[in-house]
Amino acid sequence: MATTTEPAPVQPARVRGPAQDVAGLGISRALGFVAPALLLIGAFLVFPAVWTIYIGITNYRLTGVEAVSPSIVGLSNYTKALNDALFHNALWLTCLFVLGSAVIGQNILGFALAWTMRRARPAVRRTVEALVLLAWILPSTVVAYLWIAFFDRDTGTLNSILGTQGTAWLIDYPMVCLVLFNTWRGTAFSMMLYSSALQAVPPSQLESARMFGASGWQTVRDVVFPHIRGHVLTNTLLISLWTANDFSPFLLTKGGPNHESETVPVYIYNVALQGGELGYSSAISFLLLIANLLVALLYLRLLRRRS
Amino acid sequence: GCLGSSDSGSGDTDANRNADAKKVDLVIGANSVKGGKNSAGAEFTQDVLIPKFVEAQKAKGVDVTVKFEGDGSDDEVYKQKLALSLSNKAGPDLISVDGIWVGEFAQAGYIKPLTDTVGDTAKVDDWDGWKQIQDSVQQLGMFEGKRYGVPAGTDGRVLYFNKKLFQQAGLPADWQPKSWDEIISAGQALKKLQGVTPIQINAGTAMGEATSMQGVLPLLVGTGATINTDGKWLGDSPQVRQVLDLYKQVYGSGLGDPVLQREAKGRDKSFAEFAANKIGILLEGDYFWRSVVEPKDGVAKMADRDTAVGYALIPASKAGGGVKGQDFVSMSGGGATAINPNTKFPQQAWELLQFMNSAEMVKASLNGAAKITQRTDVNSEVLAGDPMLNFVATKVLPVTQYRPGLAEYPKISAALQQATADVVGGKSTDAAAKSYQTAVEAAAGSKDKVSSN
Amino acid sequence: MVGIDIEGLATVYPNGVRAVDGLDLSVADGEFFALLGPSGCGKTTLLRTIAGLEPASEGTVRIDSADVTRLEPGKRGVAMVFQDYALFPHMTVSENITYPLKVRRVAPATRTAVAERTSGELSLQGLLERRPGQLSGGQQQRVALARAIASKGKVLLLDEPLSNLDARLRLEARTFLKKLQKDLGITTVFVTHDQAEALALADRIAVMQSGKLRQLGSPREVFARPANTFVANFIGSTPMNLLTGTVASGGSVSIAGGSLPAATGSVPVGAEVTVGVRPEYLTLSIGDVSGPSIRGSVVVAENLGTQSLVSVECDGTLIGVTVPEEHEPDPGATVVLTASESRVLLYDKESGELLARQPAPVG
Amino acid sequence: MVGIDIEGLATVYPNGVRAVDGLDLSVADGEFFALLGPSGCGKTTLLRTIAGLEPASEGTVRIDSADVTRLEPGKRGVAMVFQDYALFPHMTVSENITYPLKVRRVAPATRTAVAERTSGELSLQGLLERRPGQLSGGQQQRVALARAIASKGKVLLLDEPLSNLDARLRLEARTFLKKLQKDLGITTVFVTHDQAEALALADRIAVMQSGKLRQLGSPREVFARPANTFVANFIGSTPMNLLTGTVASGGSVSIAGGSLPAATGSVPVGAEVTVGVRPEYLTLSIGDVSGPSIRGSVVVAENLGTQSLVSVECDGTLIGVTVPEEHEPDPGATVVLTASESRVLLYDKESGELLARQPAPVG
Amino acid sequence: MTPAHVVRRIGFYVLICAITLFFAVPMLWLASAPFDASPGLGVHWPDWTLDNFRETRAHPYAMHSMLNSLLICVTTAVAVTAFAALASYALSRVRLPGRDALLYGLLLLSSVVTGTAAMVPIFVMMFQLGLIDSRFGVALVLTGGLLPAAIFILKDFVDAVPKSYEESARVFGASTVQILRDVVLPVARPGLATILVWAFVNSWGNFLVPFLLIRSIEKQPGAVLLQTFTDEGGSANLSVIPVFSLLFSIPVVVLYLLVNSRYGFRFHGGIKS
Ligand SMILES: Nc1ncnc2c1ncn2[C@@H]1O[C@H](COP(=O)(O)OP(=O)(O)OP(=O)(O)O)[C@@H](O)[C@H]1O
Ligand SMILES: Nc1ncnc2c1ncn2[C@@H]1O[C@H](COP(=O)(O)OP(=O)(O)OP(=O)(O)O)[C@@H](O)[C@H]1O
Ligand SMILES: [Mg+2]
Ligand SMILES: [Mg+2]
Repeated sequence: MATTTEPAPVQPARVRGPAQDVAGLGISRALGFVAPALLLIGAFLVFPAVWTIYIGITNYRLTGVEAVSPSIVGLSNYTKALNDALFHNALWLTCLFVLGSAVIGQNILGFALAWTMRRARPAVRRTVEALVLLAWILPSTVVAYLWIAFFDRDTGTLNSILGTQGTAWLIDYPMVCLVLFNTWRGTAFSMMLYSSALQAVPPSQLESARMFGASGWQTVRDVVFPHIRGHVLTNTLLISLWTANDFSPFLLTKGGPNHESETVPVYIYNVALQGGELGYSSAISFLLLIANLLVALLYLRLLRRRS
Repeated sequence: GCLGSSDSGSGDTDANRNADAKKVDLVIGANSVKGGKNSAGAEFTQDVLIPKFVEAQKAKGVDVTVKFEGDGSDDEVYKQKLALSLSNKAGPDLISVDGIWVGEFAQAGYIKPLTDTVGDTAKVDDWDGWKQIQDSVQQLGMFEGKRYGVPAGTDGRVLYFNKKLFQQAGLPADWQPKSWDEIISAGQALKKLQGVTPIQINAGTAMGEATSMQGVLPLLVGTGATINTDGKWLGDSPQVRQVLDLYKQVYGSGLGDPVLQREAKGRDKSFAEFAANKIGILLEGDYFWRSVVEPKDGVAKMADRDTAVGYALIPASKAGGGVKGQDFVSMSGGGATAINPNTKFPQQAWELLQFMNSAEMVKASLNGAAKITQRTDVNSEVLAGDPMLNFVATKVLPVTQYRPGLAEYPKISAALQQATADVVGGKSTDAAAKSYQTAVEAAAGSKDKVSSN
Repeated sequence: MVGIDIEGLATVYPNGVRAVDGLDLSVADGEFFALLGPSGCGKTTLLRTIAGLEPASEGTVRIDSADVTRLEPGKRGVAMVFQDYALFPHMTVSENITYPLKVRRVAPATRTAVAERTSGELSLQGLLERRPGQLSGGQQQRVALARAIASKGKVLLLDEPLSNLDARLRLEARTFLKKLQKDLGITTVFVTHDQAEALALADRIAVMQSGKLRQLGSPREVFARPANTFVANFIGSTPMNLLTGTVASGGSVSIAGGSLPAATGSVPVGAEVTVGVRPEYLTLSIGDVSGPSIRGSVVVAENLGTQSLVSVECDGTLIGVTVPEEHEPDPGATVVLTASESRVLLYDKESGELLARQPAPVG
Repeated sequence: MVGIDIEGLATVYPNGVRAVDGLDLSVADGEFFALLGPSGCGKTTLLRTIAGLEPASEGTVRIDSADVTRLEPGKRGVAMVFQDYALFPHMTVSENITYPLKVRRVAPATRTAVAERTSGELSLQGLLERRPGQLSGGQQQRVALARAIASKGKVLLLDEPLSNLDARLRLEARTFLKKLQKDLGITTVFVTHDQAEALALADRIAVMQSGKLRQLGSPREVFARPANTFVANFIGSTPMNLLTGTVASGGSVSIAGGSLPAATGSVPVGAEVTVGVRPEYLTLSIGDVSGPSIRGSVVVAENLGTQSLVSVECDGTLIGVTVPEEHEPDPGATVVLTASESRVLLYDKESGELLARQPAPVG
Repeated sequence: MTPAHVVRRIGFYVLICAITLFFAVPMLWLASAPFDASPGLGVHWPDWTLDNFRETRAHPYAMHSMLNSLLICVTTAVAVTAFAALASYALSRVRLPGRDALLYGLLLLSSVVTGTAAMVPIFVMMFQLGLIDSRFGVALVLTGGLLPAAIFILKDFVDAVPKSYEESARVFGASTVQILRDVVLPVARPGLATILVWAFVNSWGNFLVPFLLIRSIEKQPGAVLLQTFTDEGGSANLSVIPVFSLLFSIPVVVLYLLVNSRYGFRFHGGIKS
C-alpha cells in the first residue's frame, strides 16, 4: 500500500484547470441542472409546507367568520391536539398501520418474495413479480374498489372463499383489513428493493454458509441480513413514511366504523373537510411531519451506527 | 393576506357595473355533471336552460355566453373547492349551494344578500317568483333574515314500509304510527319473519350527514326539541337521551342491523335490502322514492313500488310531543342558487337567476319526472300524478324543519352521529350523551353557546 | 482413505450447457490435486458438483468411499474456499473462523479453543479481533483457509484461491499453501486457470476442456509431454510452437523450410503431422550448425527477465524461442534453430493427439 | 517530436492523498513506456493527470512541447484506453470506433472509411455491427484500441489494458500490442502492476511507489540492477533473495553462514548491507565447490516448467534458487549455492538504495 | 432427491401459490365485473355481456377524461423524468456543497406530502399564477410533488453508470452536451424508463390536485371522474365503474409492460444506504 509515507493532509492549492467532474460540467452548470427541479420542489412542496405551518397557528377555516378574519391563536391548536382523544386514537392507529403493514407486512413479504424468487424458475418469477407489481401500479381508486369487493359482506370474494357469508370484514376488523390491503398494495417496492439488494450479497457467502450446513434461517440471519442491513433500514424508512402518510385507508373505510380505522391522514382530511377547521388540520399535519422527521432521524441514527 | 379574503379591498362594488354590456359571459356552477349521479340537473342546465336563456337575451340584443361548470364529487369536497374559489374572488357567477352552507358562506363574506349584490332592493323583492315559494322553503336561501339565494327544490322525510312484509306480519297496509312505541311494536311483529331486518334508522358516522337527516334530527324534533334554539346548541338533554334510548332499543334488541350502520356503503346496502324485501321499515327522504326504488331508473329498482312500498308520516315520540306541539314531524334539506358577489355582471346574473327559477324553467328541469320543486305552482301541476310526492308536498312540508345554516353545524351534526355510533356500538346512553356534551361544547366554541336543559 | 472418486459425472445447467461432461477421476488420500483449464471449461462447476452446490445430472461422487452424490453440501464433510474467500464482513476473524462450529451449535468455549489453535497454525494470532475489511489480501486468504480447516472437512476444495492476490503476494501465498497442505496432509482439490500455479503446486493435474478431461498426470508429465495439442498450447508460460510438418526419413520432420529431429516411430514417412516444440527446448544459434535445423530471421524480442522470448520468422511462420538475456539477437539477424530429438513431439494432424509414444525425457 | 515531459508533477485528491508526489519524467517520441508499481502507488492517477482527467496540483505536463497542464482533456491530443475499456454499450463496434470522429463532426463517409481501415488493422472486420456485449474480452480490448487509434491522438495512454483478459489471451494480446505500437510508432504510456508485462513490452519502465518514482530505465536495467530493494523485490517472476550480510575482505560478503563474491567497491569491510541476488543467478551444485559459497539443505521445490524453484535453508534463512527441471534435487539434500560476482548486488541496510555502482553485466 | 428435499420443494410451491393467490384474488373483480350483466361488489362467474362497455362509451366524459389523464400524466411524467435526470446527474457527478443534506431533505419531503393540508396554499398560489383550470398547472403541481423521490431513485441509477464512459468521451474531445446526449442518456435509459413509469403511475391515480385546480369538467382527468362515479351523493353506478376501472387501468399496465419488456422494470443498484 501507498500509505507507508504518510501523505500530508494539506488542502491543495487549487489551481484553475479543466472542470473536475467526469463530464466537464463544472459547478455552475451543475447548479443550473439542479435548479429547475429545486425550483419546482421549492414552489410546490416547500412553500406550501411552510404556509401550512403558518396556517397551523391560526384558527383559519374556509367558511364562517374565521374565514374573513382568521386570528393567530399561537400554539392552542397544538395544545388542543395533545388533548384530542380522536387525535390520540388516530396516532395510535397510524402506528398500528405502519407497524403492521409496512414494518412487518411489506417488509417481510417483500423480503420473502425477493428471497424465494431468486431461485425460482423464470416463468414463475415473472408471473409472481408481475402480479405483485400490478398491485402496486393500479390506480388507487380502482384498487379501493377491488378491495371493497374483496371484503364485501354479502357477495365478497373473501367470504365466498372462507364460506363466512355475512361477515362484514371492513366493519368487524377494519384495521386488519387495512393492514392486509396495504401489504398487498405496497409489497412491490420492498420486493424490488430487496431483490436488487440481494444481488449485492456475494453468492459465495451464501454458499459458504451452505457448505457449513447452515439452515435457511441461519443463513438469512448470519449472512444475508448483515449485508442488506442498510437496505432494510432505508426500505423500512421509506415505506414507513409512505404508509404513515397514506390516504388510501379513506377509500376503503372512510375512517370508520366509528373512527376505528381513522389514521392520521384520514383524520386530517376529516377535520379539514367535514369540520372545515383548516387551522387545526394544518397543525396536525405539522405534527405528523414532525413525527415523520423524528422517525427518519431515528432510522438515520441506526444507519450510521452500523458503520 | 395569506388566508383568504381578509382584505376585501379592491373588488368592484358597483352593483350596476357592466349593466349595459352587449357582450356578457356568465358561468353557472353546480355539483352535478352529465353522466354522474345528478346527471339530469347538468343536462337540463346545459341543454335547456342555457340555450333558452341565450335565445331570450339575444332577442333583447344582448350577446350572452353561459358556461356550465359541473363538478361531480363529494359535497364536502365541492364545498371546499367552492369556498377556495370564492375566497380568492373567483368562481362561477351563479353558484349552487346546500341550504346549510348559506350561513357559513355569508359569514365569510363569500356571498352577499341578493339586494346588496343586485344593488336595488325593489328589483329583488318584487320578483314574482317569491310568492310561489313557501316561506318555510324560502328559509333554505336565507340567513339572519336576509335572502342570499333562490331555493332550488326541497324534500321531506317519511317512514317507508314494505307492505308485503307488513301483510305477512299481520300489519295494516295503511299503517300510520302515532308514537314511537307503535313503531317499535310494528318492528316486533316484523321480527318474527325470517331474514328480515324490521327497522332501519340511520345511525353512526359512516354515512355522515345521512345519519343526521334520516335519523337523529327527525327523531329529535319528535321530542319537541330543535338542535339550535336562539343561537344555542342543544347539548346533553333529556330529549337527546330520549333519541339515543330509541336507538338503543332498535339496535340493542335486534330490531335493526347495526352492521349496516357501520359500513361505508351501508346506506346503499340498506336500499338494496329494502328493494329485496329484507327491511320492514326505513326512515328515508322522498329521494328514496324517486330515485332508488323507482321501477325504471332507480338504483335499486322495485318493479312493484307503487303497490309494495307504503309511506307514513314520522310520528312525534307521543302525540303532540313534537316540536311546536306537532303530532308529526319531518326534516327537509335542499339547495339554493346564489350570485357570486364578485361577478362581473350582477344584473345579468340576477336575470339569469330569475329565468332559472321561472315556472317554465322549473317545470322544464323536471323533464317529465315528478319531484318536489321550490315553486308551489309547479308542484301542484307536476305532483298530481304521484301520490307519494304529493303527500310530501302537502302533508310533510307543512310540518317540516330545516337545519340551521351555521358554520358550527357540521361539527354538531358529527357529534350527534358520533353519539348514535356510540350507542349502536354498545355504549350506554349515559356515556354517549356525556361525550356528546363535551363534543358539542368543543364545536360551539364555548359552554355558553350550549343549552343543556 | 479419504479419497474422492468420480465416475461418469456430468453436470448440466438448466440452460442445457453440459459444463461437466462425463468425467472419471480419482483423487488420492492426502493428494494436492489441481483442476486446470481455460475459462469456461467447467472447473468451477466440477468443484461445485463435488461440494454439492450443483446437483450432478449423471454419475456419482464418492468421498471417503461413501456415495455423496445426493447429499446436502453441509453433510459431505467437505470444506471449500471460494475465489473471493467469502469471509463474512460483519464478523471478526475469530467469529468467521468459528462460524461453522456455531452453525453446529458447538459450545462457545470449544469454539474459542478452535479459533486459537487454528489461528496459530496459520499465523493469524494477532488478527483475531479484526474484521476482514481490515486485512490484507494474503491475510484474508489465510482466514478463509483457517475457516475451512476449522470446519473439519475431510476434503478441502479451493476455487482459484490465489487469483485475488497481487502478483507478488501470489508467489508467497503459493509457497505457504503448498507447505500447509503438506503439513496437514488433507486431500485437496484446487482449481486454477493459471498453468504456472498448477505446475508449481500440484501433485497431479487434470487438464480440462469443455467439461472433458484432456490430460491427467504429474506436472512434469503434463509439461513435458502434453497428450494433445490443446494441452500443449495451454501449458507453459510461453506458448508451445505448434507447426505443420511432414515426416521425413531418418527420424526427422520437415517444418518451416527446415527440419528438426524427431522420434517418428511408426508414423509413415510423408505423413502430415503437427509438430510441437517448446520455445524453451529450441536452441538458437548464429551461423551454421550440423544436423536438422531451421533457418529464419529475428522479428521481435520480449524480455522475460533472465530470458528473452525471440520470435523468429522461418519461411513465413513465426517460431518462438527463448534465449538467455545475454544472447538476445538483434532484430533482423539471421539465426538457426535446433532441438534435441526427445523434445520434439508429433501430434495427429486431425485429432491433435500425441502420436508416437516416445520414452519420456529423463526427469 | 511528440514526447511527454513531466516536471515536478503532483496530484492531490480532495481528501488530501498525494497520489502523485513530485514527479519528473520524459517519454520520448514513439516510445513504449510502462508505468509499473504496486496497487495504489499512483499509476492510474499519473495517467489520468496526463490525460487531464485529474487536475494537476503542482508542476507541468508538456505534450509535443506544448504546456497542456490547464487544457481540457479533449484538447490535449491524447487517446486513452480505460481498464474496463469503457466501450459504449448502446453503440455498435463501428459506431464506437468512429465516435471520436463524430464528436469532431467528421463527415459520415470519412467515418465509415476510418472504421473500415482501423478495423482492418486490428482484425475486427467481421464484428463491426456487433455491440460490445457480444464480444469476447480480447475483442473488446481491440475495439477499445481501435477507437483510441481512430481518435488520432498523438499520444496513447493505456490503463492496465490486459488485466481483464485471461492468462493465455493476455500473452497473445501482449505480442499483438507490442507489434501494433511498433507499426504505428505512436508514443504510448501504459500502466500495469504486472512486472512481467512491463518487462516484455516496454522500451522503458518507470517503477513507482507511493506516488514517487523509484527507478527509471530499460527493462534490462530494471531487472538486472534494481536501484533499490523496493524495485528489486518487485521485479522478477520469482522474488529476489534479499539477505542481510556483512562485507568481508577480498570482494565478498558473508551471508547465511556462507559467502558470495561481490564487487564491494568503496563499502568498508564489516559493514552490514542487504545482499540481493536473483534465484536465476544462483547456481546450485551438489558437493564441494571452490570460492565463496553458501551451504544449505533443500526444503521444497516448485515446478516452473523447464525450471524448478528450489527453496534452500541456509543457516536458518530460506534462499530461492532456480535449477533446470532435470537437475531438481530431492528435498533434504545438502547443496551448495554460488553466484557470479556481477550478479550479487549490495544495498544500503537503511535506505535500501543500491550501493556500489558496478558496471552493468554484459547484455 | 431426498425425501426432505421433496417436502421442501412442495412447501416452497405451496408458499408461492399462496402468495400468488393473495395477490391475484382481489384483482378478479376487475376481470369479471366489467363483463357482467349485473355487476356487483363481489366476484362471481359473470353473465357475459358487453353492454357495460357500450354504456361507458356513451358516457359524455368517460372517454374524454382518459385523454385528459393522458395529457396531464404524460406531461408530468416527462417533466419529472427530465428534471430529475438533470438534477440527479449533477448531484451524482459533481460534488455540490450540501449535497447529502439536500438528498436527505428531499427524501423526507418526498414522503411528507399530505395533500389535504397543503390544499389551501397550493390553490391560492396557482390562482395567483393564473393556472386555475389549466391541465398544465395540474401537471406542474404533480411534478413538484414527485420530483424529490424521483431524484433520489434516479441518482442511484446514475451512480451505477461507470464514470469511465464519460471520461472516455471527454478524452475524445466531446463537449458536455455531446457527452450527455451520446453517452449518458442512452446508458441511463433503463433508469429513466423506470422513473417515467413511476411518475406516470403516481400522477395517474391522483384525484385531489386536478379536482381542486380544474374547473371545467371537459378538462378533468379520469381519476376525478372515477371519484364522481363513486362519491357524488347517492349510490354508485355499478355498470360504469367496473368498465371504467378496467379501461382506466389499461394505460398504466401497458406502459409498465412496454418498459418492462424493453428495459426491465427494477431498481438497478438498489437504493443505497
Ligand atoms: N449458473 C449457470 N447457468 C448456466 N450456465 C453456466 C452457469 N455457470 C456456468 N455456466 C456455464 O458453464 C460452463 C462452465 O462454467 P465454469 O464456471 O465451471 O467455468 P470455469 O472453468 O470455472 O471458468 P473460469 O475460469 O472462468 O472460472 C461455461 O460455459 C459457463 O458459461
Ligand atoms: N478519487 C479519489 N479520491 C481520493 N483518493 C483517491 C482517488 N482515487 C485514488 N485515490 C488514492 O490515490 C492513491 C493512488 O491511486 P491510483 O488509483 O492512482 O493507484 P494505482 O496505482 O492505479 O493502483 P491500482 O493498481 O490498484 O489501479 C491511492 O492511495 C488511492 O487510494
Ligand atoms: Mg471458475
Ligand atoms: Mg489503477
